[in-house]
Amino acid sequence: MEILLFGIAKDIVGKSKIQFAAGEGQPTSVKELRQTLESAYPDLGRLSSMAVAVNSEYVRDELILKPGDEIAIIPPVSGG
Amino acid sequence: MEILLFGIAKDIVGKSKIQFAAGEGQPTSVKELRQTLESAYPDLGRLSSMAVAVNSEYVRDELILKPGDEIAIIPPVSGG
Amino acid sequence: MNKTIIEIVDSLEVSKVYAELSDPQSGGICVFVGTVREVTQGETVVALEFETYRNMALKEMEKIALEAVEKWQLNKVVIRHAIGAKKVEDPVVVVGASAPHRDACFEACRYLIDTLKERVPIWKKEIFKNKTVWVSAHP
Amino acid sequence: MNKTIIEIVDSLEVSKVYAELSDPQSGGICVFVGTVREVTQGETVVALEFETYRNMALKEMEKIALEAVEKWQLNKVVIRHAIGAKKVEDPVVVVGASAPHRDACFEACRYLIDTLKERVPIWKKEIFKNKTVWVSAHP
Repeated sequence: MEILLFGIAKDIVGKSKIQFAAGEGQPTSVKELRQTLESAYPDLGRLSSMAVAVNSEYVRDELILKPGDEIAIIPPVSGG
Repeated sequence: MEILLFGIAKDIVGKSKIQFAAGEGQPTSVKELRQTLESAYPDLGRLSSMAVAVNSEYVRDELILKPGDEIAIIPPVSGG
Repeated sequence: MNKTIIEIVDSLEVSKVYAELSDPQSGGICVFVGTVREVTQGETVVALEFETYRNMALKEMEKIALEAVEKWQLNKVVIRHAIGAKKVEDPVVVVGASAPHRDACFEACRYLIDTLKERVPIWKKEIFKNKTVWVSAHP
Repeated sequence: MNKTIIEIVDSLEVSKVYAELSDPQSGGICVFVGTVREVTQGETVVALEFETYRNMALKEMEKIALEAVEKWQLNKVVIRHAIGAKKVEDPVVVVGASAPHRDACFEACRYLIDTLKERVPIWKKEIFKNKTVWVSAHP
């Protein structure tokens, strides 16, 4: 499982992707993914907001992650 | 005294200027000017509105006309 | 430096307005372009014809521009109107405002076109297949 | 015919937007251009740097454009955003809407830029003399 990172999330984590090996410890839902990331990188929890996108769509915490999903962390957007 | 006409006012009167000879019958105020024109050309009274400008500014009926003023009849504007 | 560009022209070149409104102190530029629409109230327009009382129109346009500059603290304003014969899709008027933030430039741009339509002595004649109409002339 | 033009580009050419929005059924075109402002919250900006999650950003921009087309019965919509390094006065985003009447194109244009700023995954880093800041990242 691969998580894409952008903007300040990329700076906090220090790279543009996080890999989770299959099996134990791999988050099964968006909610778990958030918890896993925020405990590994506490500065993510200090952002104004942090959304998650799966397959290029904003998703809710209840969503179950499937193999092959394109998952991305969306820190506060600031286009325009 | 010369009155400039535009748009539909020019079409109603049939020319782009009206001349009043100095002396009797020449209107002395904007109000008199309106009355003179509307009795000579009743279709002017059927417009949605008819403003008068003196020296390129909208003016009120009370204004007294002076020799040398540039006077214009402003039918409903429709720019844009 | 002059903040306003006011013009009455025979033919409107719209695309240059962005360069005219660009400003290092502006974060937002809003532009409105009025164009000739093919159908009005169900009838097909062949052409439009605009005429103006030029001195007074320029004076009113300048007043409107300065009112907007003052009210919204604009950096730049453009008001440019075309006169003469126009055909479908031709641009007829372009108004634009540039300001530090977008609220101001949107509100100002709206004010410019609304007030121009109320006050500036320009007259539009719609030419249909079988008649011509001076717009707004009658109740 | 496709009513929407959605793009993410390295360099924004603003002036062509008018031709893209022109339409015989439109009487009004409203365009907003966001540009880099020299001073933000009292500090002088040296440059901005934009990055995006491109696939998702294009998808969100298309959704926003289609929402606006449906809500205001627009004839044409353009949403075009630049990414990469931008300096003061550079255009960063252009949004525009073309509609039969001006109310619709003004409201739609405002919706396009406001909603883009809320939803589209594009991030702006402000580069000052002594620091860099990801805009809106922190409360």
